Amino acid sequence: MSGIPMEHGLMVASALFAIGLAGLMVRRNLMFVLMSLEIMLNAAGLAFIVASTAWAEPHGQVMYLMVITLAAAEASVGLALVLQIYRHFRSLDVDAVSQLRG
Amino acid sequence: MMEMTVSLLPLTFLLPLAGTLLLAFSAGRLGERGAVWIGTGSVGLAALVTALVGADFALGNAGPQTLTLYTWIAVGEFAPSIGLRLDALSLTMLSVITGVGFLIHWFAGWYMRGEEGITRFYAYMNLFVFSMILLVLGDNLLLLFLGWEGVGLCSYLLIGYYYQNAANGAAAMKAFIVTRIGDVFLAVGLFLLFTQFGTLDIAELVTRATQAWSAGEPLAQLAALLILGGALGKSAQLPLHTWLADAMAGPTPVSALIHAATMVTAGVYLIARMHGIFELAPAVLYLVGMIGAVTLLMAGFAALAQTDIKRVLAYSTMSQIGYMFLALGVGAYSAGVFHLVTHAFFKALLFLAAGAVIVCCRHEQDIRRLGGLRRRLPLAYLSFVVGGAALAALPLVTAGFYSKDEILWQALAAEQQGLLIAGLLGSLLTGLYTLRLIVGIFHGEPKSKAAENAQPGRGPQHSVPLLVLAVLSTLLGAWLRPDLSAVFPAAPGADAHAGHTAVQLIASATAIIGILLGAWLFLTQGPKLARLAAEGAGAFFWRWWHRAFGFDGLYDRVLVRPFLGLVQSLRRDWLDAFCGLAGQLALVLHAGLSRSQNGQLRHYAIATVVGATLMVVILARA
Amino acid sequence: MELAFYASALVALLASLGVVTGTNPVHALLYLIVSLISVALTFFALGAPFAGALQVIVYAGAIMVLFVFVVMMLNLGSDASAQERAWLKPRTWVGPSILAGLLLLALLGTLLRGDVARVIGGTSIDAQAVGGLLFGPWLLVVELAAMLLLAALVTASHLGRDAEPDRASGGES
Amino acid sequence: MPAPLPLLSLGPFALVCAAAVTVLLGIAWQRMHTVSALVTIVGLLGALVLQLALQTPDSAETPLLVFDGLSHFAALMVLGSSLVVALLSHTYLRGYTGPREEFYLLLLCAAAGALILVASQHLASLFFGLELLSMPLYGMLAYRFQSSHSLEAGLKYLILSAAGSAFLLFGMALLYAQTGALDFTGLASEMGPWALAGTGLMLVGLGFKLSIVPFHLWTPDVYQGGPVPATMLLASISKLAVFVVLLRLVLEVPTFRDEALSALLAGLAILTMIVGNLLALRQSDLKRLLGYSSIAHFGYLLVALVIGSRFAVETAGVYLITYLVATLTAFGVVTLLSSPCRTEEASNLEHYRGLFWRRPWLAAALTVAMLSLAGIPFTAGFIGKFYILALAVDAQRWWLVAAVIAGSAIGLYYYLRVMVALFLREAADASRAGRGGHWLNDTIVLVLALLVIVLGVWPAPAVDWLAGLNY
Repeated sequence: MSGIPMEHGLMVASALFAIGLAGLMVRRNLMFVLMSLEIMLNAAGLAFIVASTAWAEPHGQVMYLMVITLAAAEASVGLALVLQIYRHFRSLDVDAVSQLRG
Repeated sequence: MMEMTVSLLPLTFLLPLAGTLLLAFSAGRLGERGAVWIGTGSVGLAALVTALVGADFALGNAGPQTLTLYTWIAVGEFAPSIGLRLDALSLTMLSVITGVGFLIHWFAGWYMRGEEGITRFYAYMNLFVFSMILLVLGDNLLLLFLGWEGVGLCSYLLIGYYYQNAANGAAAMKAFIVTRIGDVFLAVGLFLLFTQFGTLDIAELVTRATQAWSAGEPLAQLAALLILGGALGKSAQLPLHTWLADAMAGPTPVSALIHAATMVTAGVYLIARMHGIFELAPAVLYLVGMIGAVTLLMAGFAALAQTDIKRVLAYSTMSQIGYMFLALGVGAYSAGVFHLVTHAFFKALLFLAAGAVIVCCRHEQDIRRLGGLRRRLPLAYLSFVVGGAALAALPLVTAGFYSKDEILWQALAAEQQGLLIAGLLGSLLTGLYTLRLIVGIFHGEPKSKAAENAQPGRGPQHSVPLLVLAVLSTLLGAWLRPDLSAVFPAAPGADAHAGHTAVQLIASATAIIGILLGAWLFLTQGPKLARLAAEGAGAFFWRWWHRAFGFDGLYDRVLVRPFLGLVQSLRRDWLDAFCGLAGQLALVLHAGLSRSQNGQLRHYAIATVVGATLMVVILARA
Repeated sequence: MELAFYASALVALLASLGVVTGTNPVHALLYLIVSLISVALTFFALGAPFAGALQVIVYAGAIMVLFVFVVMMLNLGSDASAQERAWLKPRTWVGPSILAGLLLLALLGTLLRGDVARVIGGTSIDAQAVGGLLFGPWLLVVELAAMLLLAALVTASHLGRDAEPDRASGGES
Repeated sequence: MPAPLPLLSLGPFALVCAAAVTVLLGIAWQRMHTVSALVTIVGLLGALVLQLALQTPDSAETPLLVFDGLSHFAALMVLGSSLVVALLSHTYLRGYTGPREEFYLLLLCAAAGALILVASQHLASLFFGLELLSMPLYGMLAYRFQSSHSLEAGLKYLILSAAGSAFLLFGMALLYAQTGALDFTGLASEMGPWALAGTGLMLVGLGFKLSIVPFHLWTPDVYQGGPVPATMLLASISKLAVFVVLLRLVLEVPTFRDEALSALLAGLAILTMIVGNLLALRQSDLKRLLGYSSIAHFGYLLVALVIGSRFAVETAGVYLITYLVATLTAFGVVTLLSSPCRTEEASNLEHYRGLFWRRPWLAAALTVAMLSLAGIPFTAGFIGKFYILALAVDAQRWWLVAAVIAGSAIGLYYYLRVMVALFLREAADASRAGRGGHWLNDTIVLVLALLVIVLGVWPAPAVDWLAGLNY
């Protein structure tokens, strides 16, 4: 069997990353923004796993572990914040949260 | 043990600085008493430190030295060190500043009683003392210039102290601008010296200059001329003298401290300190003497025709500084500084006494509306008599006699007969205007209600400073003559003695004649003089002298108005537009960029991604 | 193995697109879960079973449950869907898509020019290797993770409090 | 490898974590604001003392961390700044009606993260240090969630910072894919297109935290919206720690010294200086103004990064000290004036009109801070700017020199505006005097202001100390 070239794995990760990024830039609903962020983080995790398996050594997997730790932490804080924002603004529109400017 | 006192030297300026800060940030919570205590106390302590250091210096425990505090920043070759220079000259100046300064601060507590903003007053005064000490102690041009600008600023602030009156503000502005003209010359001169010799250290600079330049070198002439410009502005000598008389708008203790005893003599100090440069420019040195001579005569005549006590004293100050410049011009630096010291004593005394009169007569300072006060204000009278005698150089018993006599003798020894004659003539004038002042205030009949009801000042705050200064203005003050032989080259008359006695006799005679003539004229011939001054040629001279030879009008016509006209006509031109362009551009860019800060999270994210794309594209090149 | 990788990668990409372009929050969440599980499958295919398992348990399990809770709490249903359709005009997509595409192109170009000719041959790295590293020289990281989670916990619990908006400080809205 | 030494070097970090756990236990047992503050202060102080005592002549290493002169210096700065923030937070939070103890817990976590970050020599510790630093900041910025401004600041920072983290992580993954290593020495072994692209993406993440143009847009909003102590922490330790780790990357990893990257960074530095200063020009909100000013200051600091010599490290150290002291002073004054948390913060310049006539000492401290930030001689800021200029001139990077000078010139205008406002005669509304507050707080701010002056007048000891550190 020929195996999977490392570039291909990284390309998939890049594509996932770009999709998440587009979502971040376009979406106004905060829930979707957070989901886009999860996709981006997951893409980074995928890239680590690809590199780790390609080099056949475990460091990348530990990094992946850290990525999901961060993802979990960020999701919990982000969602708490979203709840609070919903209470305050009665909306999840990210564009509405723009009192600070100038 | 001996090093200990010298290491206290920084305290002399740190204490007044601390006083300034405390006063400035008390926000009026200290009250009048507290302000007076802090303001006076800090200078008093500085005077104490000065006395300690001075005692060690006099006893030979501590020689002339440079006290390097530290190096400010050392990056590459630029490593300015902050150091204090202790020698006979700086110690003399320091003693005058802290000693006389302390007495004036003390007296001001009485003078300023009940005034609004006394905290502000003392904060400025302490700041002034701080800057002045920095000026005289600094061993490098940086500190000197810092102090130089500092005293200018304080002078400005204090002249405009009663800022509610617009005229006072104008006087302050005038002083600031006129001295600033001199400061520009000075700054250019200092830059010139720095670029030539690459050091900021004064002693080093003068040494290098004497090695590199021969006497009469054009660059040396230029440097000396530029420094002279600065000195002329600060010391109110022709042609930059017009601000001093107007500066009398400030409170009288300010006039005593800044515009008589210390700041205005900074020019004398500067030339004395940089004498090495002036020695290389004999023509400029000669010019110094000439300017001094002309100023002393001009100011003498002007003093004769003033009606405001303080303006008389202001012109007299100009005239006396003229004597100092004369001394410098003939190379008798030591004599010049000696006169600086005695002048500080007796002029401070006269100003404080004038202040006492002014307060006791409810701020009446017109001679024509005073009179007959000698019984009501005996202490002020005594002070005026002693101070006036010293000013007029009454032979043998006054301090002023010894210093002025020295100057005249050195002028003769340097074979500058013209200067000698000017000095003698000035001496005659001094006697005249002094007597006119004293007679006008204290003799005859009171000419106003204020003068009739004058109440003498009481308390040690009022009396002690006057008495101490009065003592210092007599023969005793002359005994305090500093020994400056280590700092300056020998004066022209150091070895010669021929004619010294003759000069002394002639000088004494002129002074006495001046005084007697004055006494006769003003005590007995008052009405006649008044008639003389009112008509014909007399009126012309009176008005001419009263306006101090019309320099103000001249400058107004020749400089100020054309300048304003020029400004007016250039108001909207392309040059101005070009200079404003940078500001306009900044504002336009600001407005444009501010729109990027629209508060929209998504736009921020887009900007981030643009940056990221840029980074990857640039970095992932071939 | 290769086939599994490419197939699940394709599913992941499509599902992610579904998340980003979707209008119904619940559907989007489901797409996200699909995407995450597909990525987990690629992990298995690449030979990282431990990571794959974690991805399913932690990501698709725990984190997504959080999202579902919030969607339910805020009752985001068809109303939100209509709102999303109003917001998501094609015009809003143009710029960001081009930008993301540019970045992707730059990345892909770089990746193709890479000189690390390595091929993933299916040697699997098991949990033991990861654990040995984690609790050996990288022990500090575990401590840091603990602190990080603590900070997140405290933040989330503080922000999750129910409190009336402070009218005095409500800003100028 | 000498085992005990690294353990001891980890002492300050351990102490800070222990303090955090103690505060947590305290919250669980009984809420006591002052006790929590005290535990925090004692913990930070202990860590500071320990760090001071740790001046080892040789650097110690663990697989993830390195303890050398640079990390020693940075750790001291981090602990000192956190201490100041903790002390001032107590006053600030007294007026807060909600639970207050969590704030200290988050503060300690952030300080621990910064301590790890400055000693990182491995991507894992870099990443986790950074996250441990940022995660508490989300909470701290949104701490006053009753206020919409605070919420907005927290949200903006969270979303953008998470995006930044994603960039950082993806960049790390690319670097890892290229080299197969995660430690800085391992990263240095290979160069290639992947590594370069990874470097670029990492710079996006780090540049975001340092608010380098074009990643700067969040800064003013977050500065303005967050509670002052949180903003203060963001402006001080967050920026310092990220800068230090970036400096270390530049020094140790060749891809970060790549020629094109260096040119790009130089361009960004110029942009950052100019844009930051221009944006602040007519700003009427002091906290926003300080945000813009911090953008500009990190533009100046980038100069040191671009040049990247040994002297550059010293320069960066000098500049960081001066920046920190002045920034803490300025924010300290803002904190003290904003203390009662019920009302909106004293953020608008209007609040500062005529401050001198109400609180002369605070006004003086703010003046000193502004003078220093503007780089006026005889304040700390001048020394820092002088070093930057000397460095740029020495390296003959004339464009950078010109930008520093132009930026400073623009900066002068808005710093002066703030100063002028302080000394104007009081506006009609004197009710905002904000009197009161513990004398200790005023003292802290005044000591900081004094430090600004002392550093400006007598910088030699600090500079010598920095030059003597080994890295």
